[in-house]
Amino acid sequence: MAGDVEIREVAMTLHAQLPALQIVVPFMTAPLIVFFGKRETAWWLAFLSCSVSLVISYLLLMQVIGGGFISYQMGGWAPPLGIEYRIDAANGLILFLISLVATITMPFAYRSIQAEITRSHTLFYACLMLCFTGLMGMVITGDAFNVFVFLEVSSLSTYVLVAMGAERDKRALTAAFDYLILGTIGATFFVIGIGFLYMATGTLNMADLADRIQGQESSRTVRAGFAFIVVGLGLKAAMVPLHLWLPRAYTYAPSAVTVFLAATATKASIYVMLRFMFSVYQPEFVFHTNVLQILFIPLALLAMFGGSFVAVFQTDMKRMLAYSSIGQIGYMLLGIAMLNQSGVSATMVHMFNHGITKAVLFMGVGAFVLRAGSSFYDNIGGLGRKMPVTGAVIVIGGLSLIGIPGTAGFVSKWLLVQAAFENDMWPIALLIVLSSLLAVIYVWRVFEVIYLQAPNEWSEASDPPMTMLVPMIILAVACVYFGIFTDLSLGAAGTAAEALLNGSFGMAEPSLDTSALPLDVPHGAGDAGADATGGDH
Amino acid sequence: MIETLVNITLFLMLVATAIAISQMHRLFAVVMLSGVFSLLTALLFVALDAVDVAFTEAAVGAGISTVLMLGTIALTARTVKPSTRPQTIPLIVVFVTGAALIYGTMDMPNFGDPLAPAQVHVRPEYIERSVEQIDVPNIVTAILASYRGFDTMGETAVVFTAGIGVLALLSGLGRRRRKAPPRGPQEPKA
Amino acid sequence: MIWDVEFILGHMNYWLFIVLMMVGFYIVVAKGNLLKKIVGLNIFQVAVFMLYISVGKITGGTAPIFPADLTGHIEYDPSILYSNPLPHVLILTAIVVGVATTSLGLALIVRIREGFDSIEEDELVEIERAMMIADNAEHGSSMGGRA
Amino acid sequence: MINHHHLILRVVTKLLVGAIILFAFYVQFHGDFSPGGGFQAGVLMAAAFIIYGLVFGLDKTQEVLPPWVVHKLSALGVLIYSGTGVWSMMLGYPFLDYGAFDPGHPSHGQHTGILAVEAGVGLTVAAVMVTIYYGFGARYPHISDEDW
Repeated sequence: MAGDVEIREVAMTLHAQLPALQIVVPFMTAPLIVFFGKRETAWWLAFLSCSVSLVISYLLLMQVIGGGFISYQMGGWAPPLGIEYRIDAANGLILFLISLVATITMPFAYRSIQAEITRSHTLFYACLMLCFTGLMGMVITGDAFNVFVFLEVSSLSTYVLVAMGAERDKRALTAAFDYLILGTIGATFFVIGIGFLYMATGTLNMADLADRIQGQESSRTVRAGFAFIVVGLGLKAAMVPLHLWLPRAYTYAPSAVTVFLAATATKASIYVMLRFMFSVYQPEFVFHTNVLQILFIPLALLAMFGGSFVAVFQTDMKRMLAYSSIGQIGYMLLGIAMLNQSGVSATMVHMFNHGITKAVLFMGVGAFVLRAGSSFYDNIGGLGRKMPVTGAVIVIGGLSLIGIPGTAGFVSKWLLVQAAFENDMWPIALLIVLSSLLAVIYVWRVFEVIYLQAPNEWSEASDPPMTMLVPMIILAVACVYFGIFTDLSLGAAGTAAEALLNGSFGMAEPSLDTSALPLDVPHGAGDAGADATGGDH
Repeated sequence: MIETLVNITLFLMLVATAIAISQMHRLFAVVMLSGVFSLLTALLFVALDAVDVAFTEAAVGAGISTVLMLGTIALTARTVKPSTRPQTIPLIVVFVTGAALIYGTMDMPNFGDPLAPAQVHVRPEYIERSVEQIDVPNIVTAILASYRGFDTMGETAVVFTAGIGVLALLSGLGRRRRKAPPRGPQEPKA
Repeated sequence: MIWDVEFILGHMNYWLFIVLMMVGFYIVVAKGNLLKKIVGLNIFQVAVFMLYISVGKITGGTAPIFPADLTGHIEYDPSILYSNPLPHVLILTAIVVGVATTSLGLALIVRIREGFDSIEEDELVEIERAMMIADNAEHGSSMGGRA
Repeated sequence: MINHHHLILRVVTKLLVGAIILFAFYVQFHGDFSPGGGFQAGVLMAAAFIIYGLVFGLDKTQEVLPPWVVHKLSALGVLIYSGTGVWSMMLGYPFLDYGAFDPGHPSHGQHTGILAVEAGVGLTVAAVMVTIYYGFGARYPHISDEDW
């Protein structure tokens, strides 16, 4: 019996440590990779730790999907003093998306990177792990400054990853440099915003900030802080007037990096933006600030039409998809600008679905690059016939990108249209449908190129090796699965939107939700002031 | 009053340095002035009671950054070529940003106000509790390494990322090998 | 808001830092030399750091280090006014992030110089435009589009 | 050519390097009491090697401190920091809760923890700064010494 109890206690402890492990596992992988310095070990370590992260994020998502939140206190210090991790349905979903994409990208990256980069593979995996850690860290944390630190971890490693494409095309270097300048300006704007908030409130914890901002909605410091945070994160999320870094960075980065970044990086930034808009600044603040709606809707429409329009005229499939991403970010912003629950939940679903869809498509491009050496349309002509599985996967991804019923892309666009109707904005609903027509054009061009053109006679292309094929198939199946079975994505997104729009749970009444707390925070964490708590172990 | 005077003097020197940097064409002078800028900044930080920050800024800004920039000049170019870029859009961006910042300052508490929100909310708890909880004289160290130790771990990761990045871009991971032959560059013949 | 002397003196510091910030920001966005951009970025960031540090300053306060006696024993003395240590901690972190960004940017500049033989943005844009036109000529003709 | 000139510089450097390293250690371990800590100490430590490298040449420095050692050290520093946190987790406490190291006397545990993580920071920063210097130094200089 005693042994039984002990085992349960250990399990309980491990269970309670999950939020920290979520970050610590990938965090420690990067130095381990560099420490061992072997290419094979590096890949195995990276893949293993991504899988562990995926399992952890799934466990966390299952705990919070019904509502409520998990709080974890780093160093055992209670929040306003220490750093808090706070997981609710919203970031649980994003954590799951990021770790899912990372895990699936790893096997794909193995061969793709071998083909595209000749040296420094070990460093590549270390960088990818740091990027992954940074994105997860900025999504999971409940501390405003900690967001900045992990944002920078992910940004710096992204610059390196993009620059690694320089072996194929030296323009990757200038793309990385431009991204470095713009990204750092964005991060600095974000820091200015946090500084303003700190001046007005004296705290950095997001929940505490939310409590203290209430009642000072008219403070100009708080308002200016809002503007700087939104612009800073907007730069990172490639919101339309601030998107200039994205097409070149995605085009010239190695294929595997593009897969990972396109599916995760902008989503993490948009999530953090959502969190600041609705959890830190209360919805009332945002709703009163109609400026947001007046500003965001035109920008979102500009992104949707501009991005898609430019995508139509590309001759490089990778670059075309990059422009299409700018358009898709427009849909997400449109959901935010609806300022109602269905809009926000449409944004959440679209982040998830578009992440999967874009990952599939960029993987297909990666397979073409592996076989044809580039992704220009005239080089990949007819490859769909020579590489049947890759072609089929791209067709599924493309249909999902357009939003054909039965695919994941349809679900999120449908929700978006519904949200627009809820706001009585039927012209916008119409525009959403119209912009999808542009998507039909650019996706059709790809189909035309890969199926209807005659393949190069010299080309002996065939489907890529299994390590690349299996990830593509899994994601393509997911595209269809989440188009038909919407329980997980819609359920989580609904709870997430509710959690976001209800504002944070606040600092003042953390006990309110204790019943929903699925776990006890380990001892010693409860009260930062109690010196003796450490002794009762 | 004397503090205000010191601050304003230091500040005027900083602005002069910054403007000089923007106008210089010799990169060597630019780099040296940026070192000077960092030293002046360090002085200002001392005047504002932030001794740890001053120490770091002096070591990093005037030390490491300057050495790296000199190295970069040696590998790239020594002078700036005159630019013909239109300056209107940058100026507009800068003025809009500046205006937003000034707007934000309007409701800020006065400089040095002991009753500002930032001074009355979390700060006293750090100062009062750290004696018994951590028992370290330097409160900055106590917060840096313990209360917000997780931030510092992230900071270490950032430094590590930079190291990996420079390795990936410039040299590659070293193994136990090679009696360093003079590594030739892939220099284009200029 | 009262436009009196106290308000102006109390906010003077912030405005001064904002001027400095904008000089740095201007160098980043307006200057074409890549190294100068990095220096400008540093100035911009350092000015933001000053803003943070000035938030922590309390008039009549002192550096946040407790005086220790010879045995290393420290005691909290409420009569001493300490400036706010939290902004110092944040800025220590931010300075480190700044130098990491700088070194990465400089490494990129070195590589750009090797690849393009220039570190002037104007020239780089020209070179890239030429490359883009070459790409279009090679790949675009069959599709009638442009890259 | 570097080796035949600058006699004064070389002698002074030899004297300075030791002093800088000593000061770096002081800053590292005295960070609890006075300004300073792992980061500043790391930068100083790196500065000692960089000065040595500037005066005696990169090859000489790399004989003392080969690149592969530096790379492993930079990773080791991060591992020490996060390992401290993992250790506290294994003792059943939250991540980075130094109270775990001496449950009977938490502030002692805090001292242990701070010492450990500061060592990690110092190691990583010093190693990374040296790495970056090696990276730049190993490139062929475009401008010769006389051009300055």
